[in-house]
Parts: sequence; structure tokens; C-alpha cells
Amino acid sequence: MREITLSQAVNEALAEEMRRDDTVFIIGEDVAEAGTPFKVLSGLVEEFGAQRVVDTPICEPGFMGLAVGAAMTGTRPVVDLMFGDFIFLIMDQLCNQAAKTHYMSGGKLSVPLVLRTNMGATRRSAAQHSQSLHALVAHIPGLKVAMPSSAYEAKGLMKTAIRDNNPVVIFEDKLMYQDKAPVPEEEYLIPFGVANIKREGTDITLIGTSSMVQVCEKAADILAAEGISAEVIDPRTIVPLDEATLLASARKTSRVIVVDEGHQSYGVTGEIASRINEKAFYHLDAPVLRMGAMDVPIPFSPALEDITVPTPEGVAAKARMLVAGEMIDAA
Amino acid sequence: MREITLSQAVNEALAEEMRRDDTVFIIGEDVAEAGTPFKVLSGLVEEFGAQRVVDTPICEPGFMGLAVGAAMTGTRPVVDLMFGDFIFLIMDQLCNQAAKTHYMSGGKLSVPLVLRTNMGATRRSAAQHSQSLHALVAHIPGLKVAMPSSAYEAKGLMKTAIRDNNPVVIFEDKLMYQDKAPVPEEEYLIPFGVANIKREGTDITLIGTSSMVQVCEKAADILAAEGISAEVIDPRTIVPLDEATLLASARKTSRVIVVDEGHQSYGVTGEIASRINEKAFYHLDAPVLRMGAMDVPIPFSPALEDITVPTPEGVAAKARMLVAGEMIDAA
Amino acid sequence: MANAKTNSEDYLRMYRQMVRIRTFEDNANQLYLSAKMPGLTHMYSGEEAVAVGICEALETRDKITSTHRGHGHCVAKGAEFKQMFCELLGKEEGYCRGKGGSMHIADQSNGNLGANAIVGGSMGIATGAAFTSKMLGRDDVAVCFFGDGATAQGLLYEVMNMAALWHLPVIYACENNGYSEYTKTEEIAAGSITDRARAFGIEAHQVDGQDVLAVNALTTDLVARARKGEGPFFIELMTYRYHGHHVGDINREYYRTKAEEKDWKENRDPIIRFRAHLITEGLATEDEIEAMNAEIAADAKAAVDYALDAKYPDQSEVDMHVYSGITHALA
Amino acid sequence: MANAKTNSEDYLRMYRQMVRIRTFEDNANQLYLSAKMPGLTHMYSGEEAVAVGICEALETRDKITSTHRGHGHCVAKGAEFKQMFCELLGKEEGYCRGKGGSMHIADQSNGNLGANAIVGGSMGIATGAAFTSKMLGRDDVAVCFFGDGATAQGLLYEVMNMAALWHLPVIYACENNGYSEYTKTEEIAAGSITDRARAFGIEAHQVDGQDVLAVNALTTDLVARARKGEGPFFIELMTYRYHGHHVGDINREYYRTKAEEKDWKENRDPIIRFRAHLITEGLATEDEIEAMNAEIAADAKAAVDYALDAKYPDQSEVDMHVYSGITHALA
Ligand SMILES: Cc1ncc(C[n+]2csc(CCOP(=O)(O)OP(=O)(O)O)c2C)c(N)n1
Ligand SMILES: Cc1ncc(C[n+]2csc(CCOP(=O)(O)OP(=O)(O)O)c2C)c(N)n1
Ligand SMILES: [Mg+2]
Ligand SMILES: [Mg+2]
Repeated sequence: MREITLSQAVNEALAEEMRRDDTVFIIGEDVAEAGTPFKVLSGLVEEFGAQRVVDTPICEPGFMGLAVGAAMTGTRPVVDLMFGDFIFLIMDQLCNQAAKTHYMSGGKLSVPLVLRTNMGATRRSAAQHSQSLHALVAHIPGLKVAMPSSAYEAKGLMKTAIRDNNPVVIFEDKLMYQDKAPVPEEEYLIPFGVANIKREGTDITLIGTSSMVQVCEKAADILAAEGISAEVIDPRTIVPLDEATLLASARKTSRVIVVDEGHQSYGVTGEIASRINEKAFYHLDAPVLRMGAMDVPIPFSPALEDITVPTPEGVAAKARMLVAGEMIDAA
Repeated sequence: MREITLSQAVNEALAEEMRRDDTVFIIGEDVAEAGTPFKVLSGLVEEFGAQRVVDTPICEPGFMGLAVGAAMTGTRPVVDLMFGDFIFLIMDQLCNQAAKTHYMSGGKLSVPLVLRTNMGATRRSAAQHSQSLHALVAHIPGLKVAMPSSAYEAKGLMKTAIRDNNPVVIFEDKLMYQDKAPVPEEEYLIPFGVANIKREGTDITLIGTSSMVQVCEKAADILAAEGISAEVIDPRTIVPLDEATLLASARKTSRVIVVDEGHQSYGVTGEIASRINEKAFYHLDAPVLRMGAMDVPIPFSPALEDITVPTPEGVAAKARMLVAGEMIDAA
Repeated sequence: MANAKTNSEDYLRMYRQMVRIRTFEDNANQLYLSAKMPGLTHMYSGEEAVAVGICEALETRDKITSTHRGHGHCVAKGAEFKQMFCELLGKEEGYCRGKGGSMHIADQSNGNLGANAIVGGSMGIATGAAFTSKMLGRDDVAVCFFGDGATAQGLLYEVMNMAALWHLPVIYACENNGYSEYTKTEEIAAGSITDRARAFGIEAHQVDGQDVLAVNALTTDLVARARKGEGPFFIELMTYRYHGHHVGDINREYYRTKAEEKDWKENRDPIIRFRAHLITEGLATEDEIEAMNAEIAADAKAAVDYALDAKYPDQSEVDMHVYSGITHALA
Repeated sequence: MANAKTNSEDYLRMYRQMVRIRTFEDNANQLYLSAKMPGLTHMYSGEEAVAVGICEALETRDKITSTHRGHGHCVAKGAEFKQMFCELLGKEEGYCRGKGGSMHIADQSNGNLGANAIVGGSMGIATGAAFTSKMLGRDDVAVCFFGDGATAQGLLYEVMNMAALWHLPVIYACENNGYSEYTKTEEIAAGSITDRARAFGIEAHQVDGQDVLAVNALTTDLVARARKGEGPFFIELMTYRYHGHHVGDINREYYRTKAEEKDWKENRDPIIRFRAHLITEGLATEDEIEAMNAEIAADAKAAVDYALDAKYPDQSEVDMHVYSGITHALA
């Protein structure tokens, strides 16, 4: 199968959906000629024109609000938020308006909108351009949250998101834009709420989101060399969450680590770990462990930044401990 | 001891700290003559004047940003955010600016600021005036988060918050403003990160935040009548979190329920439950259970709203199940 | 319908709509005072000429966004008493199945995209509705209602900038009733409100909001021009609210005098003024008007009685409409 | 110092500061091009007269807030090359111990409250610094630097409203360099930028940002008036950035021509212009100027060499400065 980058995959998904449905449009800063700073949207304004690939002034709350109203009245906006860190600026329009409109109107109004943004540290971009803030939106009922882990998922989840009648937030890892993966030429969609078992295993389950799937896979390689068989699962969407697949794996392996690039405390790992603890407790040989980004603002200095996020070696080390039954902390 | 309302307790804390330190000021909408819609600040502008009890236009991001700058340059603002739901509007100033300034400046700049706001449903205020959004700020390193459960805590935590050199967010339950509790006349402060064991017990631990402490206490009453001895713990601050006290109780009772009024998914309960699972796993007879607000926008209709939040009966029912060893889900 | 009203049928319809709003509010206030309505609500009484003068210049396909003080806009855009009272009482037959309540009442069928409990929260939505109109080549316009207090929200300037750059068919209608909650407008608004719009290149008008004919004539002209792509426009409507900020705001002499209220009610009431005009111009007799008033009063009473007896939504509705396409979100 | 510069010492200092900025940027750019600097950075070259003209009108106790394009402000407000280069390279001796980097460089000792990676993010902070000054009865002023693109952020209008209502000693300095990232200003700013400030009752000026004397004379006057309580003020400074939006923005002909860049560099360069003035007025000889330039170049080289060799912060610093008063947040 041909391989394309995650950036190309997103671009293809958007182009295909824009050809399919005239009401889909893109809105954000420097999305047109510039094709965004990450060049993900290159070529789209040339094909679809400035009416459907809309450059905005730097007013995130404003264009997010505009997109909500546009979505309520018959279009399908794909909002481009240049950095995930700017989500703090649009929380009101996203969480008080978009997320609640369908419910507050008793089902009469809908907001079929996609918010495309990114996440991920270690790009030397410092505290305001390196956050992974998906936990915040996952906490708000009414929003769906997708976290593609490769070009394949990026395309399939984006297409599903655009056709969904709800507000969907997609977090792309900005360090993965140039990563290639096999992506079919034919059209495909990836349903929400269906986890992907990336690799089967029997001794321990590693659940990873976004780029942490790769981290888990590399950890599984390390462990395999030591004779430990790790199962790696990518939930693909954290809202809805495919609990059944996660629980089945936990029941099988009896040991689980959840790895996510958001800050560890009050984040995604706690939720996933809790659900597994609650519903597979009597199958567990050890507590479900969690690895998130360190609970510190992301530092600029490379010497510090690199130690704030989970690594394959770190995950393998914890897994090794779990499998060996060394959980001193839990004593 | 005299009893005063939570509203009076907050008012006293502010007045005392404003008398003690000339750099403390209050800023927000209708905080002066009106004393806020909840009348919590009545009398303060009369004592301290309009320079220190500052009415703003309706521009939450603006006055939050102003407060950050004021705090960085030598004052101690207490920002009044009329409804906790409006925190979505100020997330950038709170989370990208206030929370990170100390770190990003390598410790050179500080932001000694208090954000006072509220939480709590069942007031028939519908989806945009009923949220309990403390999980969102608890996820952001650099912020401290206090959740007073009575007038006593409201006063002691507020005084500590004002003297703290970091941004502190205090969530008051708006349904508790008229609730009375014994509050000493003499000055006292409540340190952050020290949980309060409200009631000792041996069979199960109920951890509750804010008004859920009362819910847990009532549940404990119901359980006591049935011969089940419940320990009730109020963490008082969720950042920092007094893990040691929670773990000690979990190790003692072997069964835990965490009750919080934020939405259950990706919220506070998952974090607390996970920490206990991780560090007291081998002492637990059953999975740590969680009860949060339902994962739905808060509905206006009283017929629906009342079932979205945890109740004493609901907590007691879960506790009974846990103690009886009936955790079918976890099978 | 979209020409400024010149014949007696149109005039009488405008009068009728103003009386319907006043009557609706009087009943809603009574429901509050007699403790039959859950929560609080904000009365539109006194401002009727604004909503009616504007909405009578619109077609059903045109969109409006409304505010926390939204009953007037809702009635003026064509809503029925029965579904409105049901909504205010949280009943299943309400416009939003009781889920929205007063602060979120919406009427999709008549182009009312909803009240909003976030001050300024709908400015993006209205602008987005205008964006849809332009993008899809329709000719409908959107009117964004908001108060003088809402002009402090930065969102207004963000969306006015985009609307001006892109010539969107949106009319920003600022209802300047002299107060922002418990604060006089001059204390929260520096400079000139209309000049702010003009600085963005937007044609701005100030009009007597108590004169329904003036409001209607101006709006009719602007709507026609907006349909031709000459928008956006801005109107500041000078008006007054008769009640407190909300129904519970009874003792309000600390922020405005009884004399001032009396003056507006007796000398500038939009209904009294227009009634006199109808009589003087021979468009209706006193008897005809009294009969109309009585008929409206009877309608309102019947609707209130119906709503009081109507049933609440079934508890199973609590997790419906969280997501479009998912019947029960928590199933 | 706070009188408009009239003697040769002051003139030479202004010249020196402009050259220092240009030299700093040339070195920073080289560090990027030679892959010795982590991340990206935004060059101030071309805009030197703005930062220097303004900061030379300030005292050390006056505050500034800066932007993503912040090196110029930092140098102009008094910072040293050594700590600046150390910061850009993420070294321990940087102004922020390497934690901030280019986009967050701050220099508390000289009243620079910091660069900001959120466009418009510091508008509240500057206004708050002015609030502190007024509240504590000081006479220092605050200058808020931001770009033309940042005028699209609603926060500006929120804080200008408060500053105008409360007569705060703040000067809003809009550096209009014709571009907002890859987009021309006229495509993102409707109407007139200065009129927007005027609409809030704020005195606004437009000045040639390439003429350091004009900038300095105007600012000196406004600062003096702001100290007396006549603020706030607004200045739009017409200027140009020579490099791309950031150091990596090399091929930029799709959004601006080489001819345009050439024209600004050759015919409107602030350093060339001021140098000619110094020579013509007999304030310095060519030799003196060349000597000064050489000395600055040597200083910069020494600082760069020092910074390249300097040590990174110890990994134990990663959880320091998360909270003031807590040495290690994760201990
Ligand atoms: C973002 C936000 N801030 C504050 C409030 C509380 N609040 C509700 S109405 C109101 C005053 C609004 O004044 P104005 O816009 O003039 O409308 P009016 O009530 O006069 O019709 C305030 C402060 C809110 N609902 N939303
Ligand atoms: C809130 C926010 N939105 C977008 C960006 C990305 N961004 C960084 S600089 C910039 C352009 C800023 O233009 P302007 O204010 O004119 O400053 P200039 O770069 O021209 O100095 C943009 C869009 C950002 N950093 N923050
Ligand atoms: Mg008003
Ligand atoms: Mg610019």
C-alpha cells in the first residue's frame, strides 16, 4: 500500500469531504495561501477557493463562535486552531455553546463542526505552544474527541468527524505531521468508539493515545526482547471510549499501563485507569498504572523538556516492574 | 461557637485580609454596591472604597488579564467570577498566563492572585450557570485549587489563598451560601494540602469535595443506621492533594467511594480513585468507585436536573453494595 | 412583510406583538412571584418596540440570536405562548423539551437560534448564521441582539471585524437600556458605542427604541441593504427595562431611582405611545384595542394554565440529545 | 532620561540600542541557521526605532509587556546580551533559567514583564501593571507592545475600555509592520486601528515607526501625561519586519515581494536614517560610529560564545518554579 504523511492524510480527508459536500468549509488563521504554518492545508484554497478556505484575523474566540453559528444554520465548518494551546481562548464557544446547543434546544439545533488542532511537546516551543489539552474537552459532555495515532487514523477519523452531526475535536500530534504510514487509495472511514488493537500480547496491556501509541509499540519491542508479551491498544477516540475492548484486554493480561501526553493529574489516564479498575478489578494482578506528561508547564530548555513526556524506555521499565510484581508503592 | 453563613465567612475572610494588607483588592462585576448577585461582598466597598472593590464592565477575559498583570507588579487581586461557568472565558489568562508565569520566568515573576468563583447544580439555572468545572483547572500545573465544604473552610482557605504567592482558584458551592456552620471569632488559617477527616469509620471511606462532603456525611448517617461504619474525608484542596490521608484511610477501610459534583468522566473522581488504586491496591477489597455529575449538560427542568448529581441515598446504595461485596461490574 | 409597515394590518400586528410580549412577561413574573416557576428570569417589559420593530422587518427565514432577556425576541420572531410557558416551567412540550428554560429558549422553526446565558455569547453565532447565508448564496440576514453591557465583551469586536471584512449580512442590535445588571451604562462603557462599530467600517445608527415605527423603518431599510450585500450594520436602540435585572431584583433603589422608572413608564412607554398613534391616525378604535388586549390576556392565561398542568419530561430524557444521532448517551 | 532626547549622549545611546538590537538578531538568526538554537524565533530587525524610541522615554521602574517578537523590546528596556543568548539557548544563566526561551523572555530587573506566545496575551497584563501603579499611588507607566495582527483579539477592546474608564497610565503601542504572519494587514483589519482606540475615548496617534526621534518625542510627551493621570494613550507605529514571520519563513514571495522588502531596507531603515542624522548634525563621526558598531559586534560574539558553552539547567530544575514557595512541585 502507498505510504503518505499524516499531513497529507489530513489534507486528503479534507479535500475528499469538501468535494463530496459543498457545505464543508475550512476556517482559521493562514489556512489559505499559507496552508497553515505546518503546511497541512497546501493546495486546498487553489481547489476550493477563498470562500471555502477562509483566512481569518487572529481572533480565535470570534471565528470559533462564527463557526458555531454557521454549523447551526446549514454548513459544516472545519475550524483550524493553529496550536492546541489556543483552545483556552475558545473554551466558551466550544464548551458553553457548541457542546450544549443540541441538548439545550431539546435536540432541535445541531452543531456539526470539526475543530482541528494539535498537541505534543519536545518541539522546543515552550509552555504556550506545547500542551496536550485533550483532557479538558473530554470532560465536557456534548463533544467528541478523536486522537489519531498515524496517517491512517488521521484520514479515517477526520472523514468520520466531518460527517458527524456533533462538534468533534481532533488533536493531531504536531511532531507526527511528517510521519508516513500506509493509507489505502480507496475511501474508508474509521468509526468513533472503536479501539484498535495494534499488537496482541498476553502479559500486559499498554494503552496509548496519539503519539503515545508509538511509544507503547516501541516499549513492547523492548519488552518482547526480554520475553514479555505486551498488548498495545489505541482507543482512537477518547469520547466515545471503547471500554469493552480495553476491559477485555485488561481481563486477559491482568496488568495495564495507560500512557497519554496530557499532564498526568486530573487528565485522561485517570479516567481510563479508573474505568478499568472499576470494571475489571477482580482480574487485575496489579494496579493500573498511569504515565502522563509531568505536572509542570512545558519548559523551553531541551535539557528539561525531554524528560517531561513518557518514553519507550520509561514505559518498558514500569511494565517490567508490574510484570515482576514489584509495586512497592501499592503496598 | 457562633455560627455564620458561608457567605458571611467569605466576606469576613476578605475583610480581614484587606485590613491586614493594603495591596489586596477585589475586582469583578457588580462586586461593589451590589455586593455580587449572591450578596457575598456586601459592605466591603463601604469599608474599603471603590479603589479596592472594583466594579468592572462585563469582560471576564479583560479583568482576569488585568488581575494577572496587577498581581505581577505588587498587588494581590481577588478576582470575582460571578458564575463558575464563565471560567471558560478566562481560561487563557488563567491557564496560559497566570499558571505559567512563575515557571516561564524561572521563578522571577509571581502571580499572587485568587480567583473566587462558584459551582453546583440544582438551582434551576440550566446548562450555562450550573457547572462544576474545577477538574479543568486542577489539570493545569501552576494553579492551586480549593473547594470549601462549609463556612469554616470557606474562611480559612480564603485567607490562606490570599496570602499564597501563587494563583489559587476557589470554588464555592452557590447552594451553600446561606448554610451556617460554627466559625471561631479568632483568626485562623487552613493550610493547603491537608485533608479533614470529618468522621471516622472502619468499613468504607467516602471522599467528598465541596457540598459532596455533606452528601457523604448524610450517606454515612444512613449507613450507620444499618451498622455500616463510614469514614468521611474532605480533601479541602484538590491541588495540592493530601494523598497520605486518603491512602491511610483506604488502607484502613479497604473500600472507597469518591464523590464530586463535576462531570464524572475525565474529572476529579478518576484522579483520586487512580491514586488510591495505584498506591493502596493490595489493601483494597473492592475497586474504588466514583460518583460524579452525570455526563450530560445540566438540564433546566427540575424533573431532570435533580437526577444529574449524586445524592446521599445514591452514595449509601453504592456503599452498601461495596461492603456486601456485590460488584458485579468488576467481574 | 419586509417593507416598512405602512398599512393598518401591519400596524395592528406590531401593536399586537408588543402587547403579547408585555402580557407574556406579566404572566411570567406572576409565576415567579407565586413560586410556580423554577429559577429566575429576566423581563423584557419596556423594550417591546425594539424586538417588534426589528423582527417585523424580518422574514421567517431570517435568523436572530437572543439574550438572557430573550422572551421578547422569541415572541416577536413568531413563537407561541404555549410552548414558551411550557419551556419556562421545564415541561416536555416546551420549545426545548424543558431542557433549556428561560435563558436558553430557542425556536428553530421561526429562525430564533436561541437565548444565551453567556452575555455576548451569541455574537459569533449570529455572525456565523450570516456567513452561512453568504456562503450558500442565500439572501437571509441575521440579527444579533445584545445589551449595552455586552458591548464590553471583546467577542463583539472580533466578529464585527470579520463581518466588516467579508460584508456579511448581519445586523448588530444593541439594546441600550441604560443598565448592565446593577450598574449604569456610563460606568461600564467608555467613549461611544456607535463609534466603536464605525471604527470597524460599519455603518452605525442610534434610534429611539421606544418608537416602534422608527425602529421598524430603519431596520427594514438596513435589512434590504444587507440582503444586497451592503452589510453589516449596527444599531444602538435606546430603551429601558421596567423590572429589575431579573425577577428577584426587587429593591433596586441603590442603583436607580423610582422617579426614573416612573418617567420611562409614564412618558416613554412604547405601547402607550403606539396605541395613541393608532387611535389618532384612526387605525383602530379604543374598543378594538381593548378587545385585542383582552384576547391576548385570555390566550396567555390559557397557555399558563396549560403549561402548569403539562407533564415534565420523563427521567429517561436526561441523557437524550447530548449527541445528535445517539439516543441515550449513557446507555 | 524621561525628557525627549536632545543631547548627543542620549542620541548616541538610542543609536547604540538600535544597533544592539540589530546585532542581537543577526546573531540569533545565525544560531538558527547553523542549527545551534532550539526551536524557532521571530526577528525584530527593521523595527528597532519602535522599541528604542519608546523605551528610551521610560524609566527602569516603568513596565513593558512584550510579544513573540520580543528581543527588541528586551534589549531596549535594558537587558544584557549574555543572559539573553543564554535564554535563547535554554541555558541556566538565561533570564528565565532557560525555561522560557525566546517567546517568553522576561527581565524583571528592568521592568520587562515578558514576551508572550499568545498573540494579544499580554494586553491584560500591561493594563494590570498600570492598575497597580494607580492603586498603589505610584507614578510608573506601562507600555503594552503588540502587532497589527493582535488588534483582531477582542481582549484589546476589553482592556482599553477599562483603561479609559479608570484613566490608567498605560500606553498601547501597536507595531504595525504590515503583516500578521503571512497575511497583509488590510486583509485582517477593517476600518481604522486608531479610530478603534478613539471610539473608547482614548487619544490615539499614528507615527512613523522608522523615525526614532519622532517615536521618542511623542512617547516622552505621552509618558509625562500618563504619569499625571491623563492616560491611557494609543500609538500606531508604522514599521516593517525585514525577516520572515519567523526565522524559518524563508520563501515568502507568495505573500510579499522582494521589491517591497528592498524598498523598506534601503530607503526607510531606521538605523541608516538615524546614523545619517547623527553625522549630518555633527553628533558623531563615521569613525566613532564604526567603532561603536564594532564594539557591539564584539560584545555579541562574546555573549554568543559564552552562551554556547554555558551549562543547561540541571534536570532537577524541571519541577522547580511550578509554584512559588514550593521547591520541587513533584517531590
Ligand atoms: C459572560 C457573562 N458574564 C456575566 C453574566 C451575568 N450577567 C447576566 S445579564 C448581565 C448584564 C447584561 O447587561 P446588558 O448586556 O446590558 O443586558 P440587559 O440585562 O440590560 O438586557 C450580567 C452581568 C453572564 N450571564 N455572562
Ligand atoms: C492567540 C494566538 N493566535 C495565533 C498565534 C500564531 N501567531 C504567532 S505570531 C502571529 C502573527 C502576529 O501578527 P502581529 O500581531 O502583526 O505581530 P508581528 O508578528 O507582525 O510582529 C500569529 C498568528 C499565536 N501565537 N497566538
Ligand atoms: Mg443593559
Ligand atoms: Mg504585524
